[in-house]
Amino acid sequence: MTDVPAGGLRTDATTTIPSRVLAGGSAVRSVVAPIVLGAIVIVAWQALVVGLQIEPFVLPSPSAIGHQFVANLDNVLAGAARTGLNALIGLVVGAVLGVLGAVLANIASVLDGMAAPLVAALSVMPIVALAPVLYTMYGADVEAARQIVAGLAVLIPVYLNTLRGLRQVKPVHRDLMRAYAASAGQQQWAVTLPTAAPYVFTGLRIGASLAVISALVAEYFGGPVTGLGKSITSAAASSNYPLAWAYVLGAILLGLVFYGATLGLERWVTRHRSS
Amino acid sequence: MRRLRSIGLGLAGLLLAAAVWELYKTFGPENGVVVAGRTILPRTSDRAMPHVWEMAGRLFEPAVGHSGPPLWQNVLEAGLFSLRIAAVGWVIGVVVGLALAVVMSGLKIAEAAVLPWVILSQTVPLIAIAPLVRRWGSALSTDGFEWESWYSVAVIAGYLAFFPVAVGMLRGLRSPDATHVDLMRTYGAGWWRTLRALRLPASVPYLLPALRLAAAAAVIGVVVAEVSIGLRGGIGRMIIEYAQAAGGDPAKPWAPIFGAVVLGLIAAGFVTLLGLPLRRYRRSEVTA
Amino acid sequence: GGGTPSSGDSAGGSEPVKVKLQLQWVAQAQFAGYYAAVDQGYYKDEGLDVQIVEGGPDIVPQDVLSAGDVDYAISWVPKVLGSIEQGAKITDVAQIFERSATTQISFKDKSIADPAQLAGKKVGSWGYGNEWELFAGMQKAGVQLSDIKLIQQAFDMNGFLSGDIDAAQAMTYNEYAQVLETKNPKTGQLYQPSDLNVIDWNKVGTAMLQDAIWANSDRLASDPAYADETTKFIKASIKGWVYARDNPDQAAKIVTAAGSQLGQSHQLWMTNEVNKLIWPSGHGIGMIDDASWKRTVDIALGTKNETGATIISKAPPETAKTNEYVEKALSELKADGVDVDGKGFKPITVQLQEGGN
Amino acid sequence: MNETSAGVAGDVRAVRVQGAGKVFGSGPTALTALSAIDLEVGQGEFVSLIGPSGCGKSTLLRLIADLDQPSSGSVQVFDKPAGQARRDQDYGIAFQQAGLLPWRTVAANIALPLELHRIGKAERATRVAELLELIGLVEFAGSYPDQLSGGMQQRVAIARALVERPRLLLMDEPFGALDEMTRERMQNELVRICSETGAAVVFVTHSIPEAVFLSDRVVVMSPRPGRIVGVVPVELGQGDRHDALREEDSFFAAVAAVREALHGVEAPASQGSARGVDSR
Amino acid sequence: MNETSAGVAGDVRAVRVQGAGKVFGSGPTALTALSAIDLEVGQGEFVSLIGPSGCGKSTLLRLIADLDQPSSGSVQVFDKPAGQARRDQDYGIAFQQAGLLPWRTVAANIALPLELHRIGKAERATRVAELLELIGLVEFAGSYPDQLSGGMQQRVAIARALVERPRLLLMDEPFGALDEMTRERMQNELVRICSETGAAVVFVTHSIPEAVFLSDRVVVMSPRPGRIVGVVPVELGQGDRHDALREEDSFFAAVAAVREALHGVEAPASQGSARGVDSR
Ligand SMILES: Nc1ncnc2c1ncn2[C@@H]1O[C@H](COP(=O)(O)OP(=O)(O)OP(=O)(O)O)[C@@H](O)[C@H]1O
Ligand SMILES: Nc1ncnc2c1ncn2[C@@H]1O[C@H](COP(=O)(O)OP(=O)(O)OP(=O)(O)O)[C@@H](O)[C@H]1O
Ligand SMILES: Cc1ncc(C[n+]2csc(CCO)c2C)c(N)n1
Ligand SMILES: [Mg+2]
Ligand SMILES: [Mg+2]
Repeated sequence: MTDVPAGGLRTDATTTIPSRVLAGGSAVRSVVAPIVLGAIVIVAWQALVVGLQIEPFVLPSPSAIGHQFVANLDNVLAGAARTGLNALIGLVVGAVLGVLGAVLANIASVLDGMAAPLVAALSVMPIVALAPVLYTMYGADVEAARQIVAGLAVLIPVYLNTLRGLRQVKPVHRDLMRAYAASAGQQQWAVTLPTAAPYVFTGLRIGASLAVISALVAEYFGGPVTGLGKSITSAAASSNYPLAWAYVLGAILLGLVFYGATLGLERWVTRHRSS
Repeated sequence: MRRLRSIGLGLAGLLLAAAVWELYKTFGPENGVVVAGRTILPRTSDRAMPHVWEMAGRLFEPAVGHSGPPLWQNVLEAGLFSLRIAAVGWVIGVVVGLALAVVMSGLKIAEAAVLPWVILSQTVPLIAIAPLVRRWGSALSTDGFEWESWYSVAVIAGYLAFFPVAVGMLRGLRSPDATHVDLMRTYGAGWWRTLRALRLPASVPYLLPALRLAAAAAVIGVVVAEVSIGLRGGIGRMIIEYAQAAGGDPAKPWAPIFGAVVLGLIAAGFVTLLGLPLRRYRRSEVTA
Repeated sequence: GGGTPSSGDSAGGSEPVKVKLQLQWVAQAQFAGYYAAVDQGYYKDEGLDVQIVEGGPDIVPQDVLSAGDVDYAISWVPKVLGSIEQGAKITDVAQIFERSATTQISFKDKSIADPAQLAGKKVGSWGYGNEWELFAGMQKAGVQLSDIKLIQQAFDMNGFLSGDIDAAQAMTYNEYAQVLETKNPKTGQLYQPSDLNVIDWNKVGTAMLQDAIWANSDRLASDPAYADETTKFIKASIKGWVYARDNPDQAAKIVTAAGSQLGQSHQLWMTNEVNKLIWPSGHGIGMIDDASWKRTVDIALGTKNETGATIISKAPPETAKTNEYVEKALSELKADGVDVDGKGFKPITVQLQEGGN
Repeated sequence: MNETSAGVAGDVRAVRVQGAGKVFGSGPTALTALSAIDLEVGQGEFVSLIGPSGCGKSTLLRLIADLDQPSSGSVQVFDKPAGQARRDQDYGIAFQQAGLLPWRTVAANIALPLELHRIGKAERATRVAELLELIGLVEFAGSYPDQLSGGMQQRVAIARALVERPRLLLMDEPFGALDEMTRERMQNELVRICSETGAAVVFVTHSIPEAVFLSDRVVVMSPRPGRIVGVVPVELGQGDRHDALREEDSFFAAVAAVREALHGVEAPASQGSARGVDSR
Repeated sequence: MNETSAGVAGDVRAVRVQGAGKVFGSGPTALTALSAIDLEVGQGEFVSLIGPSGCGKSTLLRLIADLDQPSSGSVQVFDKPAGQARRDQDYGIAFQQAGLLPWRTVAANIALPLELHRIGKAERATRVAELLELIGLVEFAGSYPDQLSGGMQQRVAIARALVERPRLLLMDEPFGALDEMTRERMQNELVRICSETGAAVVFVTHSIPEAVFLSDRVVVMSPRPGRIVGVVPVELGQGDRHDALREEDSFFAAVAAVREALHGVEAPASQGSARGVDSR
């Protein structure tokens, strides 16, 4: 009935780029191309380091990093587990609070208005700058401050995106609910929340890698000596850059796991939506 | 009217937050609310939660000693210092982000190859990058050109800022309706003309939020990088320095935090101003 | 830029040679001697135009030095030993601090008077290579790392003050003072030294050499101008430290004027404590004591961290240290009548104020 | 303006709109969308609303559905206030867009009103099965809306509107998005469904042939402020419409009559002639 | 399938499609959208394409516009390959949605093709003024698209398609989004514009009355794989169509003829009868 289907599909596939990048789509290209590019970069990097005899404190070679990664796999995994757990707790708590907050703000615009300055402040501030005061507030001997930093980093994108999503309820669906004389609660679960779901996931996806980074950088400001962040800095402090970058590699992989997991969850939950 | 209401509500929200802070500080347990061994709510000591008026009042006392300019002035100066670097970082990020987006939007294969790495780049902890950047920067120094520390900070800010721009602009450049793209083809317009006449204008609604996110990211990058490499003069270094006084002067470490917030708000506000002349590009087509 | 301009017209002496010094932390009285030397024109007298480059948490001075970005760097010996094993080619040319300033402090009620009592406690450390004396002391007392809960200390001492850390790492010149600048809520007065137990690694015997001046080994060997300049640099720096010893008030003010944000009483305290690390000097300021060096190397070889790693796995190369330049500098200074031993050094008494003001 | 349908006086009306008006906004920007609307729809009667864009057809339908409140006058559905009828679920409604919930299967979409009204699972299942049969989508029960064509989606929406066996169906351009061929097929099915269930229908459309083909009466409305300017009774093979009718002369005649009424509407000068349609 | 229009042999054709086929994708998911299409459109001739959804009307139009390439066969426009014609700007095109650039004023939208082809400012201004006159939107020259009604937007799009005086107009359901009344008005205007400019038109539509009212010939297509299954020549007051035609018997007869051709298409069994249309 419209003459856009062909183009329509095209635009849709690209307007959701970040969510469609790491899976699906034209599978071959989206998997092979980045791997090929990555391989080229790594080979060139290795050649550069070996060829120019670059010192490891200027640029460690990929092979050295890989070697350290394997040699210290236990430590990397242990650190990743701890940092990952903090990030996960932050992600879950931040996401739950973000969604709840957005639901409340959507129901009562007064709350929305009152939260506005705090949300604006949190969305522009470096959350990690809060780490020092959070350690004082929650204790330097527990992981709480790191989890809160991660949680705050997740809270804001989830809150903002969810709020946006909650406001996407189509008038026709709202009318439908009214026509069925649905209660406020019924409206929320039958229409409002499912409508917002893709937006919640957009927020989550942004939040997922932020959670890892934030939990990690928070370690930098103190706390129990357990995670990847601490390992990166102490390896770097002793000039063992290949080891430091082995931990960084661990952090990158951890971030990708988080990103991939939320992306997968998103795909699964929203698998039946089309444009 | 609407504005007044939102300002009023915002103030009410801030007052409420302050009231909650003070109420909790007064009635909350000294050691925080601990549930199953986990601290859920913070400690209420003066060290952990200074009174709101102490945090505010501290801004009007001298930074060190009993004379000298009030603390807020130091924070302001540090804020402006960081803001300048953030602005440079923002520009770097915007230029790089735009370039990447244009390349990716033009070449599917480039998008497929590059975009995952763009996302991946943001999972690298800044604290690992900061010293490297400084070192590489120094390697660029020649007799005529000296790599200064603040360049490193700006580059790191750019490293964070380019991401929202690249992703947002890619969406924006891909946002024109298929009809519009077809139309340009019927006019025999090439890649460059299509970019100028169609894709760039169409991307404006995506560009502005991306620029705002980039501004916030640049500020974050500057603060973290300043901490990391200890660059003097900005908010980040102030966080380290004022922390040393945290024991005896618990309200003091809050000052750079407020500074960071103001800094971010100024940066975001500036981008909003930038958007004003572009308003006409934000009209969305209303179909019948 | 660092490195390149050192050679050339140093002989002529008309144009001062540009020299960069990398500190290992931000401006503070820990580095009073260098700031004093700049302020008093001692470097200029030697034909050097010294630019002091501040450090930060992620700046590794020895790497900045070996990368050629600066000409000299200040760093702790154990931290550098690790870097040398990783390939950094740098040399300790003057061991300014003879004693270690690192301690582990705890409130009296925790009863941690010696390293053995750290077992089962929450023990603070900054990491970043600042932890080795602690680990060595524990190892010596038979306390394993798995026996304690190791906590990374933040930039502040709140973790200690709040009781999250039982025994905190404290530099005598900095964090120890930070605690004494804080009000004890029980008494309403500042904390007193009598409230604290202090484990001093010098006394335990696991002290390691700290602030030293490091120079680029390759350039020392190949570039006579640089070698010459190194002597001059050490000489002027020592004059700066002598100035700080004899004029602690002035030295503290110079550091504050250089941009340190520390309060006045704190800065003075730091100057005084740092003086204690240097003076009186056994063999003359800057001389590397063989026994201390050997102890430092032995600990570096034998102490394990939480991942089971030691700082170094084999003895450092010969090029890691030399007294050649400092001896030259000392003899020139002695000839000028400068007291480079400070045998009669008497520390001053500093009254700390709340918040260090 | 004048409501001339006969044979429905005395008994309960499916819809009774009396002197209803609707003003949106207030002050200088107020917009009178509807003015002095009188409309009655008998039980089992099929009434179409037609008129230029923006004349208030949807608004009128929304007043009947109690999705908006009239600014003046009254709206009764089965002799109850419209709000009461809504809460009693006396009507089913279908909009221009199918308005299916994309995260629910076809069956779950049809079951939605039943779920909301806490109908038991077993009963839901039987009822949904009946309707899937009716709309001919049994094998699509487990499909999601995005796996259906537009026409199939529309049928699901109609099933959803019918699932609670309403005695009144409100439909706002339900076939607007369909291509002509699918549309004609859907029209045929709607006719069949209505005759099977005996429901009254208020049907908004832009298409004159559609209105004529489906309706017992076509109500023609004028542009803002929306008023009823003509009612064209249609007498095609009453109650037993079939495709062939579309090519009969009486069909074309009715089409022409509605077009004339409409065009009269468009040029206010010829309003007199539009009135004339009433008397045909 | 067979192209029966007469009187255009020998001279230059606006469009000549010969044995064109289009397959989307490849392998097992390949989809044959068009198959063995032969179509000629003479200069100044108005040809409509009609057929069920998905039968390939848009695809055919896109082949002519060189927005897609045929998988087999050839497409010529004014005796040149389609790609050459596109680069030579031999045609103007209008899509279902107006497709105006929202950040450009009405005047700037109309001027867009001229700008892209580096026509001087002065010439642009005169030409835009002419077209604003033609579409009756002179006073809206400085307005933005979102300040126009759907019908007005559509007229701007048509002006844009005409601005370079193409000898061929390609229109893909340009009135699809309009309500019936506006649509009829637009049809009247299109007829007027075409007769003023003498352009040939290939017009895709779903609406039988629209096709009949506008065209010299109506080309009826079958569902996938799209083929031409009938061509209905229309002989209404040739070249001088006006609103009253819509109520003439010959109009209804042509409508019925097209409907029959179409319905024959829908049920493959009756394909034979659909062919019969050709011989009318
Ligand atoms: N919520 C609203 N607020 C303000 N004005 C409204 C609202 N809803 C409708 N209107 C106005 O009321 C008038 C009637 O609108 P309505 O949607 O009923 O028209 P319609 O006849 O259904 O038109 P269409 O054929 O385009 O669907 C229009 O001018 C419209 O702009
Ligand atoms: N780019 C494409 N890729 C794959 N298939 C396509 C593409 N474009 C169109 N098709 C398919 O080709 C067939 C014909 O499509 P086309 O858009 O030409 O139909 P149409 O007759 O214009 O239909 P409508 O009336 O719905 O506009 C359809 O089955 C469609 O799904
Ligand atoms: C990340 C970090 N590193 C070191 C210290 C402590 N500190 C401050 S000055 C100094 C002596 C060396 O300059 C030391 C060890 C800290 N608080 N945080
Ligand atoms: Mg089409
Ligand atoms: Mg409507």
